[in-house]
Amino acid sequence: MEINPILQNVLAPPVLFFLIGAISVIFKSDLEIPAPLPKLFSLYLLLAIGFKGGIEIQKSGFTNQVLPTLSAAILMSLVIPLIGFLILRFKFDVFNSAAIAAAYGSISAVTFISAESFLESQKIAFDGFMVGALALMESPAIIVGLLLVKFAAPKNRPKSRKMHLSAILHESLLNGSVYLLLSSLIVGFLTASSNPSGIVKMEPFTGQLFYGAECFFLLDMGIVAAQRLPRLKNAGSFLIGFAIFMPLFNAFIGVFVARFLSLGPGNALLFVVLCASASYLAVPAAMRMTVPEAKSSFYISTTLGLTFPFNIVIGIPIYMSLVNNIIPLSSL
Amino acid sequence: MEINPILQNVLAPPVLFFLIGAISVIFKSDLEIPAPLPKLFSLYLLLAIGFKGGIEIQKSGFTNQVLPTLSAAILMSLVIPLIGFLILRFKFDVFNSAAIAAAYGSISAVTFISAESFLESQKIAFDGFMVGALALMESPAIIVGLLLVKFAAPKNRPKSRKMHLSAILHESLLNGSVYLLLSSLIVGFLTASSNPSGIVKMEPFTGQLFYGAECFFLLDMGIVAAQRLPRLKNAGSFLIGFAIFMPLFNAFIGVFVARFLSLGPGNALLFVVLCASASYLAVPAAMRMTVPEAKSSFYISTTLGLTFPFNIVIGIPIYMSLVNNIIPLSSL
Amino acid sequence: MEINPILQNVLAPPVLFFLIGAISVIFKSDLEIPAPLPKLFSLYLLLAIGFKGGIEIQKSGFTNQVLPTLSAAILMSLVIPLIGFLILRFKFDVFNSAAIAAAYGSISAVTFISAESFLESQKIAFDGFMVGALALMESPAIIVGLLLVKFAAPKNRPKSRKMHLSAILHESLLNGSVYLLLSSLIVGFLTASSNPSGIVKMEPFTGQLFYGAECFFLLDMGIVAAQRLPRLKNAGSFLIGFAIFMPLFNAFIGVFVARFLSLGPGNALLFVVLCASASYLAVPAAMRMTVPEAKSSFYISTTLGLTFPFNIVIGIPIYMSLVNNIIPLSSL
Amino acid sequence: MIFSERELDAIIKTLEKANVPGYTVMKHATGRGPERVVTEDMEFTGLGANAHVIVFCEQELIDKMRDNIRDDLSYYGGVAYISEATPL
Amino acid sequence: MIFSERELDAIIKTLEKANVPGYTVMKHATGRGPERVVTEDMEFTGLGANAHVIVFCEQELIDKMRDNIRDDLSYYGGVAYISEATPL
Amino acid sequence: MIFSERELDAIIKTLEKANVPGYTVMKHATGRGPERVVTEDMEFTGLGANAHVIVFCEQELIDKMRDNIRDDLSYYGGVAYISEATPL
Ligand SMILES: Nc1ncnc2c1ncn2[C@@H]1O[C@H](COP(=O)(O)O)[C@@H](O)[C@H]1O
Ligand SMILES: Nc1ncnc2c1ncn2[C@@H]1O[C@H](COP(=O)(O)O)[C@@H](O)[C@H]1O
Ligand SMILES: Nc1ncnc2c1ncn2[C@@H]1O[C@H](COP(=O)(O)O)[C@@H](O)[C@H]1O
Ligand code: NA
Ligand code: NA
Ligand code: NA
Repeated sequence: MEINPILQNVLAPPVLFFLIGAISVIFKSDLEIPAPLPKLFSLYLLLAIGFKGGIEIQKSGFTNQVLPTLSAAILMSLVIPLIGFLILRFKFDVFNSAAIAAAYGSISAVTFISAESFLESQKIAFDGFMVGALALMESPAIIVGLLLVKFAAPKNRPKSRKMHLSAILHESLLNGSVYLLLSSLIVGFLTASSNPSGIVKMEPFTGQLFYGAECFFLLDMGIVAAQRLPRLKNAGSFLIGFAIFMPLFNAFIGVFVARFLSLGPGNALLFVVLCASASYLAVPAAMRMTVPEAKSSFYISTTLGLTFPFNIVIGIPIYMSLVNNIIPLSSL
Repeated sequence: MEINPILQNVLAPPVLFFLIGAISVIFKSDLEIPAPLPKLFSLYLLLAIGFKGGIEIQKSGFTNQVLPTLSAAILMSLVIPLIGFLILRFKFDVFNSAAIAAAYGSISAVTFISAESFLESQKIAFDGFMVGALALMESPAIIVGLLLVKFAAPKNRPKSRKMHLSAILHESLLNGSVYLLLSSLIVGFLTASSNPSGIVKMEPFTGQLFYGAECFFLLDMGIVAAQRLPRLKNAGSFLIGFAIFMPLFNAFIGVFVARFLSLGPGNALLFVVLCASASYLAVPAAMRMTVPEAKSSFYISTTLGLTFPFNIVIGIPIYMSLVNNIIPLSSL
Repeated sequence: MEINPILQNVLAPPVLFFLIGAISVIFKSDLEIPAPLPKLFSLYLLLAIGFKGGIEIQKSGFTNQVLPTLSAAILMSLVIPLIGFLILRFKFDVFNSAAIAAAYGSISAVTFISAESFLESQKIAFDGFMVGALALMESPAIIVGLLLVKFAAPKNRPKSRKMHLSAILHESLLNGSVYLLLSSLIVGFLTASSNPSGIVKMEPFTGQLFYGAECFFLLDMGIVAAQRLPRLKNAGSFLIGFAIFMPLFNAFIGVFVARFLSLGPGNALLFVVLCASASYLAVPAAMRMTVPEAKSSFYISTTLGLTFPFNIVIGIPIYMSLVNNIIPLSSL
Repeated sequence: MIFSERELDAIIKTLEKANVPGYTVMKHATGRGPERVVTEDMEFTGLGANAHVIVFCEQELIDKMRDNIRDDLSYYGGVAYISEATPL
Repeated sequence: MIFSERELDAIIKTLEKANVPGYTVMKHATGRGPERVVTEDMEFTGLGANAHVIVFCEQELIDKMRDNIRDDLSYYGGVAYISEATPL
Repeated sequence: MIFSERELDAIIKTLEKANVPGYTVMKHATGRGPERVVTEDMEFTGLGANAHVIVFCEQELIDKMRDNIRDDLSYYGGVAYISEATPL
C-alpha cells in the first residue's frame, strides 16, 4: 500500500472540500450550509447519477458481465447485513444491531461518486452498468434489516406496529432516495433509447455541473461528519472499531468476488467500494420509521462520522491497491 | 390524431420526470423537494425565459408578424376569462367564477417551455418573440378577473376592500412572477442591444442549464400535481370537466386565430398552448390577495392538478396535430 | 469623468438585475427570493472566487508585484478603519464607530466581482493574485475594529465579555465567509499544482456558471439594498454622507497607492475597489457577536443600502476614470 | 398568539401602531383552518404560507389592537389566541 | 401544543378524525428529547426534523384525541402539552 | 418560552446544565425587539435570524437556570416568558 495514491486522492477538489468542511468544525468556524440546501445537492446527485447510469446501461447493453455483476451486488447486500448483525449482537440488542447492519449492507452514493472521480483522475476505465449495482444494493439490505427485526425481535413489540411484508417492501423500494435513483436510471435509459437529443440537452446539467456540485455537497458532508464524530465517543470503542473494521472486511470479501467475476480494475474498485460503503440516506430514513427502538445516533454517527470519511479520504486508494494486488494473482 | 407523437412527447426527459414525481405520490414514496427549492427553480426559469426571449426579440426585430400576434395574444387573454366566467357562473358564485376564469385566461410558463422543448425535439422552428406573447398574456386575464369581481360581485363586500383600479393594476403588473418575467425580458433586450459579450457569458446559466433545471422543476410539479388531483374530487365533476374541456376549447379557438395570423406551425403551436394553458403562479397569488372569497383549492387544483398535467403529457401533441390539420386548410 | 462608461456599466446584466431587484421594492412588487436561497449564491460565489483565485495565483506564481500589492492591501485594511473611526467618533459612541469603521476597512466580494466583470467587458487585463488581496483584506479590519473597542471602550463593559485576543482572532479569521474564501483559495492552489484535470472538471461549475449566478445574487442584493435604504433616514444625514464620502475618499487614497505600486490599470481598479468597498458579510456577522452594543442597522444599512449600490452602479466607472487619469501622471 | 399569512405587513403595522414592545414572526407555517388549507408544496407559487406571530405584551395593548387584528383576520382568515405568560 | 416529527401524517389524521376546527404546523424544528437528538444538519438525509403542531380547540376535543396522540408519541417520541388560551 | 438568536449554543448549554428533559428549537424566526430588528432577508449575510426555543419542564428547573438565561439575554437581546402547561 503506497502512500502516494492516498495523497493524490486527498489533493482532489472533492476530498479537499470535504476536509475544509471538517476542519471548519474543528476550528469552530461558523461556516454553515443551512437546510434545505444540502438536500438540493443530494437530490441533484441522485438524479444525475441515475440518469447518467441509465444512459450508460442503454449504450453498453447487457453484456455477459452485467448480469453476474448485478447478481453478485445484490447478494453482497444481502450477506453483509447478516455478518454485521452477528458481530453487532455481541454488544447491542436486536434493534440496534439490525439497523446498523442494514446501513453497512447498503451503499453510499457519494462514496461511489468519489470512487468514480478517483478512477477518472487515475485514467482507469469503468462501466456505466455499475450504477445499476449501486441502485440495486440499496433496498436488499433494508429488507434484510427489517426481516431480522421481524424474526429476531423480542415478542413484546407493540402489536400495532407489526411489520407486514408490504410495509417492508414499501420502505425499502419507495424510500425517497432509492426511488429517485432508480427512476432517474429508468429515465436515462428511456431517453437514450428513444430521444438522443434529450441526452445532449441534459448533459450540461447532469454532466458538466456534476463535479462542482459534488464538491459543494462534500463541503457540507465534511461539516456534518465532523459534527457527528464526537458523538461516537458515547457509542463506545466497540462501535468505533466496527466502523473501521467492517468496511475493510467488506472490501476484502468484495475484492475476491470481483476477482471471481473477472471484473476489470475500474469496475472492481467500484464493486469493492459499494461493499465497503455504508448508507446514511436511505437506510437511516427507513429505520427511523420502522425501527424507532434503534438509536439513530448509533447508525448515523458510525456511517457518517467515521466510515464515510474513512472511505472518502483513505479507503478508496487502499481498496485500489487491494484490487491491483489481489485481482492479478494467477489463482486463489 | 396519431398516438405516436404523444408517446414521443411522453418519452422526453421533462415529461418523464414529471411522471416520476406524480408516480412517487401515487406509490406513497416519501420523495420530497422541500420549500423553498421549487421556488429557486421557478424563479430561475422565469428569469431565463425572459432573458432569452428579450435577446430573441432584439435579434429578430419587430417583423410585421410580431405586432398582430402580440395583439391577438392580449385579446385572447381578455376574451377567454369572459367565456370561462359565463360557463362557470352556471355552478359557482361570482368570486369563484372570476378567479377560475382568470386562471384560464392567463398562461403557464412551464407549459410554454414544454411546448418549446417539444418543438425542438421535433425540429420545428419557432420565433423568440412568442415569449413576448407569454409575458403579455399574464396580466390582462388578472385585470379582467378583478373587473368581473368589481362589477358583478354582490354589493355587500366589506367596504374597506373596494378594489381601486390602481390596486388591480398593481396586482396584475407587479405580481412577482409577472414582474420577473417582464423585467428579465427587458434585461435580455438591453443586453443584446448594447453588450453582446454579456449574452455569451450568460449562456451557460440561462441556456445550457435550462433543460436540466426544467426537468428538476417538473419532477416537483409532478409531485405537487399528483397531490392536488384527489382534492378535485371534492370540487365536483363540473369543475373536472371544465379543467379538460376549457383548454381544448381554448386551443381550438387559438388554432383558428393562429391560422388567421398565418403563423408557421411552431409559432402556431406556442400560440395555441398559451391559449390552452392556465396559470398557477401569477393568478392564484393575485386572487388570494384580492378575492379571498374565492376558494383557492378550486382554482389551484383545476389548473395544477388537471389542466397542467393534461397539457404537458397529451395536450401538446394533440394541439400539434390540430395545428397540422387545420392550419393548412385552403379556406374556412 | 465621462458619462459613457457609467451607462455601459449600468447596461451589463449584473447591474441590470441589481436595478430590477431595487425597482421591484420601490414599486412594491412581491418578488421575493426566500431564505436560504441567497445564502446558496453567496456561498457559491465565495467558493468560486476563491477557487479561481487560487488557480490564478498558482499559475502566475509570486511575481515581484505580488508581495508589495498584498502588503499594501493589508495595510489599507488596517489604516482605513482608523481613519473611519476618527471621523465617526464626531457623532457616534465607540461601539458604533468601531463597527462601522471596520466594515469600511473590510471589503465586499460582490463589488470586487462586479469590478472584474466591468474590466472583462472593457477588455482590460487584470491578475488573479488580486483575489489574494481580497481574501487578505477581510480580517485585519475586523481585528482593528475589535481592538478599538477593547481599548477605547468605557471600562464598564460586562466583565464576562472581555475580549481576549484569541476571541478576536477567531472572529476575524474563522468567520464563515472569510474561512470559505481563504480555504477555497487554498483548494484552488493545491488543485492547480497537483491535479490539473480537476480544474477542467470544476470549470463548468466555478467558471461558466459564475456570471449567471452573479446576476441572480445581484437581483436579491437589489431587493435587500432597496429595503435597507429607507432605514438610513433614521440614521441621519451624517451617516448618509459618510456612506458616500468614505468610499470616494478611500478610492482616492487607493489610486495613489496603486500608482506607487505601479499597478496596471486592471489591477489598479481592483485595488481601488477593494479600498472603496465595505463589508456586509464578514464584518457585520463578527460585530453582531462581539460588539452587540453597536446598532446593526447602522453598519448594515450604510454598507448595504448605500455604499454597495453606489459602488456597483456608478462607483466602479468613476474609479476607472480616476485610475486612468491619475496613474499615468509622470510624477506627483 | 396570532395566526396569519400574506397580510403579515398589515398585521405588523397594527402591532407597531399599538406600540408593542416587540414581536416575533415565524414564517413558513402551514395548516388547515375552517376555510382554507395551506400546504408547503404551494409555497413556490407565490401563494405563500402562513406566518406565526408571537407578541408578549400587556393586556391593555391587546385591547387596543383587538379590533384591527380581528378585522384583518376575518377578511383573510387566521386565528388569534391569548395566553397568560410571565417574564422569566 | 404538540411535538412530533415524521409521523405528522398520522397525527394530522388523528386531529382530523377528532374534527378539530383547524391546526397549524411548523416543520423544520429541531431539538432534544429524553431519547433522541434531532439536528438541522441531518435534514438532507431524509431523517426529517421535528414538526411543531398547534391546535386551538375546546377541551372536549382534546379529551377525544388524547389516547390516539399519546399512542403515536409513545412509539415515535415527542411531547404534547396543553395551555389555556382565549380567543382574541 | 424563550427568544434568542445566535447565542443558541450558549442557551442550550445552560439548558443542558440544568438537566431539562428536552427542548425544541425553531430557527429562522424574525422579529423586532426593543433594540433590534431581525429580518429574513439578512440571513444570507451570516447575521443569522432568531431562534425560538421551547422547553417543557418543572418550575424548579426554571428557577435553576433563570439567572444564566437572563444574563445571556440581557447581553445579546431576546425575551423569555413562562406559561403554565400540563402534559396531554
Ligand atoms: N383552530 C386552529 N388551531 C390552530 N391553527 C388554526 C386554527 N384555525 C386556523 N388555524 C390556522 O389559521 C390559518 C388560516 O385559516 P383560515 O381561517 O381557514 O384561512 C390556517 O391555515 C391554520 O394555520
Ligand atoms: N421537555 C421538552 N421540551 C420541549 N421539547 C421537547 C421536550 N422533550 C422532547 N421534546 C421534543 O420532542 C422531540 C422528540 O423527543 P423524543 O421523545 O426524545 O424522541 C425532541 O426532538 C424535541 O424537539
Ligand atoms: N415583546 C416581544 N414579543 C415577542 N418577541 C419579542 C419581544 N421582544 C423581543 N422579541 C424577540 O426578541 C428578539 C431580540 O430582541 P432585542 O432584545 O431587541 O434584541 C426580537 O428580534 C424578537 O424576535
Ligand atoms: Na455496503
Ligand atoms: Na390560457
Ligand atoms: Na474597504
